[in-house]
Amino acid sequence: MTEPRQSPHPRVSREHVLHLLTQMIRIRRFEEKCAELYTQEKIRGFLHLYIGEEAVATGVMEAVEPDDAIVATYREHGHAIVRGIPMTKIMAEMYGKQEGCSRGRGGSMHIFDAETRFYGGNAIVGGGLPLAIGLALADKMQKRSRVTVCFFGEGAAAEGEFHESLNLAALWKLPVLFVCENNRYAMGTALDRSESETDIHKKAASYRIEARAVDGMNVVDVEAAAREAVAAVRESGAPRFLECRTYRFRAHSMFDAQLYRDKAEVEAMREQGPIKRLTEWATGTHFIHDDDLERIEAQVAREVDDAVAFAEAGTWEPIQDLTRDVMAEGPEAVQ
Amino acid sequence: MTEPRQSPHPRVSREHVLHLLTQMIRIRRFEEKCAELYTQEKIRGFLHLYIGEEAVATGVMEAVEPDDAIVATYREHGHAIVRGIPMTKIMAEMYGKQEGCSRGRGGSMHIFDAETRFYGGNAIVGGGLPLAIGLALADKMQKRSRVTVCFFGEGAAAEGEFHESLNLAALWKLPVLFVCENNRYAMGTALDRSESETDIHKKAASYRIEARAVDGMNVVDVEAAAREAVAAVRESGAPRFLECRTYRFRAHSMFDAQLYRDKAEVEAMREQGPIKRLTEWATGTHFIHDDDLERIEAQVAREVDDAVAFAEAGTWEPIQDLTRDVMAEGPEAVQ
Amino acid sequence: MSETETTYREAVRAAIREAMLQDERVFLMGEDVGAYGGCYAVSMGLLEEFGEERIRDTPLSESAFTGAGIGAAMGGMRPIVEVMTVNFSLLALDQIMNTAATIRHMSGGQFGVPVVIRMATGAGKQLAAQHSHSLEGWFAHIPGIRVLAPATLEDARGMLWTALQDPDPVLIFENALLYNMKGKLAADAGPVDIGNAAVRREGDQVTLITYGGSLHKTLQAAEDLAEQDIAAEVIDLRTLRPLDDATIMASVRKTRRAVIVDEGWRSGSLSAEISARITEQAFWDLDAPVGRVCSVEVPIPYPKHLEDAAIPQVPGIVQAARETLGR
Amino acid sequence: MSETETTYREAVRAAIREAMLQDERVFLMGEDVGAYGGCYAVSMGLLEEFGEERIRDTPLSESAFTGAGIGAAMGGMRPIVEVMTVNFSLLALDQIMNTAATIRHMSGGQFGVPVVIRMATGAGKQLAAQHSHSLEGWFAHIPGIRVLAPATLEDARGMLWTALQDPDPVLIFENALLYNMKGKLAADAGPVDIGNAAVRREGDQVTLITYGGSLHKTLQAAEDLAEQDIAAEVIDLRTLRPLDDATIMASVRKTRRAVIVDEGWRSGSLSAEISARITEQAFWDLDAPVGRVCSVEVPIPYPKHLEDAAIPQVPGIVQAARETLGR
Ligand SMILES: Cc1ncc(C[n+]2csc(CCOP(=O)(O)OP(=O)(O)O)c2C)c(N)n1
Ligand SMILES: Cc1ncc(C[n+]2csc(CCOP(=O)(O)OP(=O)(O)O)c2C)c(N)n1
Ligand SMILES: [Mg+2]
Ligand SMILES: [Mg+2]
Repeated sequence: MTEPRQSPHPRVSREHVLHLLTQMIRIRRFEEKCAELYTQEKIRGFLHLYIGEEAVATGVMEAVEPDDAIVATYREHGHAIVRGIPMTKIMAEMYGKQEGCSRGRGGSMHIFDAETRFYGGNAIVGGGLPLAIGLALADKMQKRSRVTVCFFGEGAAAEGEFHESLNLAALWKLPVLFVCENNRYAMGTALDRSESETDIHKKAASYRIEARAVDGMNVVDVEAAAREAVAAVRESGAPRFLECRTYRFRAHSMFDAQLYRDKAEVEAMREQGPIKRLTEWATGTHFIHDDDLERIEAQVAREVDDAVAFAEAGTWEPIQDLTRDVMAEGPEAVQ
Repeated sequence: MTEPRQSPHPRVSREHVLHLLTQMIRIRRFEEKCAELYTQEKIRGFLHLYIGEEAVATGVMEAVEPDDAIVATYREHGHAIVRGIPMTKIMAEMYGKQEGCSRGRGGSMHIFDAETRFYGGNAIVGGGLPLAIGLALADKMQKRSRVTVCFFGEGAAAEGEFHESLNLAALWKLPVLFVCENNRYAMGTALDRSESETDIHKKAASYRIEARAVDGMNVVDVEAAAREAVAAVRESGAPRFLECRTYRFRAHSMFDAQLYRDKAEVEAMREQGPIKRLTEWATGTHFIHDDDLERIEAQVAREVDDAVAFAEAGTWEPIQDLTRDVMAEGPEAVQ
Repeated sequence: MSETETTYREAVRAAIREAMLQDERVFLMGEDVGAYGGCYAVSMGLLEEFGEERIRDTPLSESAFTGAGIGAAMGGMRPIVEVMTVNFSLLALDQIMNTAATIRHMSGGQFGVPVVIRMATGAGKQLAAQHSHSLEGWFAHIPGIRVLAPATLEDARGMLWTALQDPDPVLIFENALLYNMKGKLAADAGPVDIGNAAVRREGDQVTLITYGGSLHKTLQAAEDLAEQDIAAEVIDLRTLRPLDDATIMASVRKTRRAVIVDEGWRSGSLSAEISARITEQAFWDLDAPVGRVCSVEVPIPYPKHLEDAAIPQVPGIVQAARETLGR
Repeated sequence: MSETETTYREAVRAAIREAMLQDERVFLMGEDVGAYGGCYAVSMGLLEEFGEERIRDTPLSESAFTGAGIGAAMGGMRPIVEVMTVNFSLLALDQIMNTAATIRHMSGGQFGVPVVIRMATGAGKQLAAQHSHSLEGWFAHIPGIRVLAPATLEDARGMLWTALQDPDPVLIFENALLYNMKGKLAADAGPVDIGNAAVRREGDQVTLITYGGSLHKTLQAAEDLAEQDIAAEVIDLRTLRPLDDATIMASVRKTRRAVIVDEGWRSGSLSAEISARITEQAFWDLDAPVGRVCSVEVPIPYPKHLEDAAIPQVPGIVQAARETLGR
């Protein structure tokens, strides 16, 4: 993190600070609960926590409209929550219950939601980028001024699909905002062990895409940068690139011994955690108070509890439905 | 071709000019004969002519040592010829005769030659780049100071493998010289219709690879640039990137109506043809004379005639050998 | 009904043209489909008629533009993605298998991918090892997609529209050797069903099952067999996924003998699946083991005599059919 | 002979370690093989022992690093490329099929590609649609490569070295569910042949043919069948390409009945090829149609009950075996 530590923008309203804080705390507490449920074997498979990176999804999502599209990765609980998918449906999905937003079939890595135009939950690294290109192409061809926001990790920047997709977006002038969540590691591979040019946003120049890096631990900065970028995309129809420098506090997934980084590094980053920083600044300036925090925590705790209760009460999809939706059925289908 | 038209470097010896001219004429006459043989159906399948681009292979090949490796594309007759594979064996390959350098199995697109370390003849666009990375990696790991020269068209720059390979080469500091033969078209797709950034060599910056563009119609310039680049690669062990701006005078392959470009454009480029330019300069300055040219042409005509005779006299591989070499056989093989 | 003389190439072009005219959500995208006119000249003239937006040339980026087709389909368009040839489709396979084929199921039915992906396939043009794959039967392994192999002018003309109506991804494989095939087509030829195999020739002594480029060789073999007083029935699968078991089994139960002709490499080709299904569903009706005529398991070589030896040919089909009859 | 208690994971690691020690041309390369220790902890500790050059972490660039392995093999090294899991191998398939598998033949025998490409495969860990593929049987379609599926500790320990001696590309598929499998291994366990299938259990009433992750379920099914007085023979294919027909047919001729158990999606799985071959080579010896127990043709869902329902399980195998006996 070479970026200087910036303080949150002073011109945000109290309500907005409370809102941003609430969003980040919703993600944090939801995921802490998920980690707990994982040890209880309520949640299985892979579980990739976003803890530490909440400012990115939170800040970016402030900038998008309801009919914009979101394409995310397997580390997408946070994005789903702040996008507005009910936590109940997300938690039910984590359990694999049919009340989940993907009918329970996807689990943690495959959150989909048509209502909020949430296009996954894509678990092949780099695989979401072409999809985002296509969604934006459809908007362009249908002359809709919607924006597609595509999240991916810095590890994805090494994939060929990153290169091909950025070129297409710029060549065809497509309304995509690329958001690189640079948390410095791809599983156990540190950025400088996977990229000869570690300034990821500089790569956008190869495609003549305007790009910038922002302190991804500062939600206010992320929001400001995202607002500017989304407005530019919507206005020009052309792509933009935003690198958010952030950090993952937890293991890559639940099977990670974290041999590849120092505990001290993690601790130091925790000190700059997005929730901690915003809280300290806003309470330090008496912008918000301890009872605000208590209220938020209580409200989020209820939301998480409700989500767990909903998931627990959920039902398993009957086995006879296993092959349903492999292909369309019913009137839609073609013989 | 935005590059200013430069005149060949004045400090080349007469012998060397004659040599370069001979090499380019060898390619030219060989391919003109191939085109003729194609209409006679002696050569079949795809035939991609290098006519107009001879300065690139000729200039670059001057810079490499016998134990360096060459990786080329399906438009590789020129490279094979100036690399030193006997024209007889190349022509037999074009015919599909077993006296051909690939036993006749590959034809025009798949010239291979172990003796000169010529690793194809790769017909999947972009597919040769990872191969080149691997050859260079082997050299590095075995502490040999060999260079791998990898040729590809500007169309390949859009492929994911371009991106992945350049990053690997730089990240691992591998001795590869990437030579982009920018002939402005990928089949019928003009460069500005396939790349948002049309200055291909600029893309190398994304990987921190040193790069430059050179007038690919000027063999002396190409040679100078290649010598500098190969020396740097051999010295540093790190990759370099050379964009050679050139032009294909003929159709992409024998099935191309060339609807995508003006005849006038082609004519204008022919005026700057690499053979024409070198000849005009060298005769204009009385550096070489008409009888030199006549001698070269006569000698090349004999070489081409011999190659055709060799190919004609060649034999077909027996059908019972069809499955030979799918896997290794004999003592090498594993049961 | 009036007929016109046409070619397979023109039939595909007419189908694309009609789809573009009928539905403005349809567009064609791929390498050299526009300015060049298509690597096999299928889309020649369409750029002039429909413009660059809808006849969209792409860079050499198979994965991204196939994925873009998938995304555009999810975004409400009806893209026809042309992956020049099957040989390059491996670069797009991740998008096809991991995105297009999975999204409906893994999203719990929320999203579908109504994309059509066309590509040329097959050997026979002396294009050597990297340009001669026949992988359509191999693609048919993937759940969540439909795989078509039009072998006739009617199907070249009619399958595309039906495929575009399909809410799921459809892959259409056009055997490159067929593009020049001439024949007559009804002036009002239009959409055809894509759910059934077709009996292209009736017979009651042996069933020859095939698809795509091998159909015409198989029909020729049936002709040759007829001269030897063997009445072969020829089934054109048309759709490789899902397979039309009913048509296959009805024929095999009648003839009690079957040979599958498949240009794919033998091991793991579609012919294996068909043989296995016949065993499962009609074993007790068989009078002879099911035969297979496939490509030799070798990268296809350039010289004509070797290429011919590598892929199914009429004499081999005749011989395999005779063997099932013990002749 | 002394034995040690070990796991499949440790056996693979021991094999890699031994190869690195014995032959300095050998190196391991792939995503997270080094600092992370391997996504399934297979290479844990090797970075410390052998250093970054030889335990080489790669960026997320499946196509380029697989291609780099191919090139390095041609350049005289003996790379072991780890493509984390089969699910990501589609991104490297062009390099495997169009380069590694073709170069020896299309260069007229001048160049060979002695690379080993390892990957984890299989479902069963609730990883959902994009992380649960079983494609090893599908890869076995490709001429020019060898495909291995070690299912036992001995094979996990012994196949790698033999594969590294092979002058051609060898793909090794390790079923991810096996990594934790415990058992005893001879202290001097070493290289094993990779040319033959193994009879893992003898029996004379029905032959159960399988490989990889399904071997243990199949052995369990054979055990259950024994309790029902049915003597099943179990064949572990070990090598999926080329198939060892001799071992299969010898068993089927003895038992006259066969069931193939294959975790691949049913249509076009390796089971189809084996069924077709049995039909071709042993039709007259069969007393019942060849049966198949495969995965349901569906993107594998996340919930355990649905995933279990999607892939072969012991009761299904038992039932299929009984059916061949008319019980
Ligand atoms: C194509 C592909 N290769 C490998 C993997 C396995 N894998 C899952 S996440 C991951 C690291 C990705 O890192 P990054 O893009 O930085 O995202 P982060 O996990 O840090 O959010 C890897 C290697 C995968 N899912 N897809
Ligand atoms: C992956 C792949 N896609 C498509 C093709 C078909 N194709 C062959 S050459 C070519 C154009 C390549 O252009 P460029 O790289 O500029 O090389 P040039 O032919 O101009 O020398 C195309 C599209 C191919 N061979 N491989
Ligand atoms: Mg990361
Ligand atoms: Mg070009």
